[in-house]
Amino acid sequence: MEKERKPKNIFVQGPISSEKIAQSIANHASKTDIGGHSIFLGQIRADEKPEGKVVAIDYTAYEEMALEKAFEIREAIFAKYPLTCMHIYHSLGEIKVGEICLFVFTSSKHRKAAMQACDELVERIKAELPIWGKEILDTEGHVWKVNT
Amino acid sequence: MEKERKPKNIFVQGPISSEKIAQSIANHASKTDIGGHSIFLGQIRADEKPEGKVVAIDYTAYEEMALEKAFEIREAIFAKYPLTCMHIYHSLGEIKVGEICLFVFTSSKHRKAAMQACDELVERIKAELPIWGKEILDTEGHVWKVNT
Amino acid sequence: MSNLIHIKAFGMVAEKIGKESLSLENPGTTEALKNLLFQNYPELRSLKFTLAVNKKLTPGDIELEEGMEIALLPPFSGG
Amino acid sequence: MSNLIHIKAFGMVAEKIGKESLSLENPGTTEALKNLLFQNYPELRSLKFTLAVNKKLTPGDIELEEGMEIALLPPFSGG
Repeated sequence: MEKERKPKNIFVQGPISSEKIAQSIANHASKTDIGGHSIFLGQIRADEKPEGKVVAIDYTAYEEMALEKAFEIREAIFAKYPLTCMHIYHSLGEIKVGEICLFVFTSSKHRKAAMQACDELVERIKAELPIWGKEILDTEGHVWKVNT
Repeated sequence: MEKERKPKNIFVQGPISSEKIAQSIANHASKTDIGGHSIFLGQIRADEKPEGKVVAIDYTAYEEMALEKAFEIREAIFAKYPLTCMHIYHSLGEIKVGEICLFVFTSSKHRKAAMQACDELVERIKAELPIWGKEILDTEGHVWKVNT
Repeated sequence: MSNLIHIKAFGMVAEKIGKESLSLENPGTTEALKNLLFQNYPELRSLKFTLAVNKKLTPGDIELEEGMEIALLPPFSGG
Repeated sequence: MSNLIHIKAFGMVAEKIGKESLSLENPGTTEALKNLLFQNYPELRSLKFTLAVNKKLTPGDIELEEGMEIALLPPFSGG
């Protein structure tokens, strides 16, 4: 079901629910050539900044460019690893502390490909997609998130 | 909630449901020092063997020894990586093709620790826990699973 | 004769210049555009940002043509 | 005087010998036990398995004491 190669939307308004994750996992029960799934979830952390404590992150993106780039990354990862499926979801808008903002999901016949592809996808998503996080503080102020 | 260190049961009778996975993820929304979750899921594959096609795997274990060893592995991984939480679930009994038989879940402040710990846990679980899979074939016969 | 280029601003850049889009008379190249922006919005000088032209990151100085979409991108921080 | 050791068998080993547990007069050491098992269950000779004594893998030859739990473990294949 993932083999047709066309850009697909990765953006979700608001947090990613655990029900959505469960549904996505359940959808793969019919793919009997899958032996392993690797999942990464990004969750909003209550970081302490000099200016205050993070209560939420407000995500914005240059959506058209991000989708083009995400498609390019998908193609590269599919070419590099023998994957059965790959799913990427990133939140837009305000995501509160404890909520999920990123969901990366790879599946393959043998576990190593799924795991390595998942790690690499997360790194590339953070480094290459034009997405910005504004960290909302409990002091009413904000700071711009910096990826390390 | 994971910091008390005592052996805990890792075994689940039958397949691991996507609802259980969702519940486990949702349980971490209150842990506001978590920035990343890494999850590995093992799924039963419809492998073609010379003797027939796999339709299920029947798992048995030397449970007391497996729980002692799992505890030892947990302690070692907690000592090696700065993790917030770690969960391991392995199925016993007959798990059908497409169903989930292994659920490994690690959480940490920064993503790398969760990812590396999850990978290492999966490797150690497969290599070191006294668990056996009997692959049930569509020909009514069976073969014993071999981990590579 | 009008020769406009369209500029989108994101994140901290949008915040600093107080708008998410603007149109400018084409200054000719990306380097000339940066100088024009620094003149109009001096607060941009202290920010790190890169330019995308028609949704692609542009290394070096690029010739600008009418109708191009230029984006001002502060360091990415998704995930 | 009885000096029994308790043996558990798993996976392919249990299948080959047709039982999941048995009690034997203590033959003294793990090596002696293996020889006794090979004598009683010649089909075990073709199988790869290791011994656990009181739930620990045992490298080398181990002295067996009454009441010990010995397990015959074919290669693990969890996950």
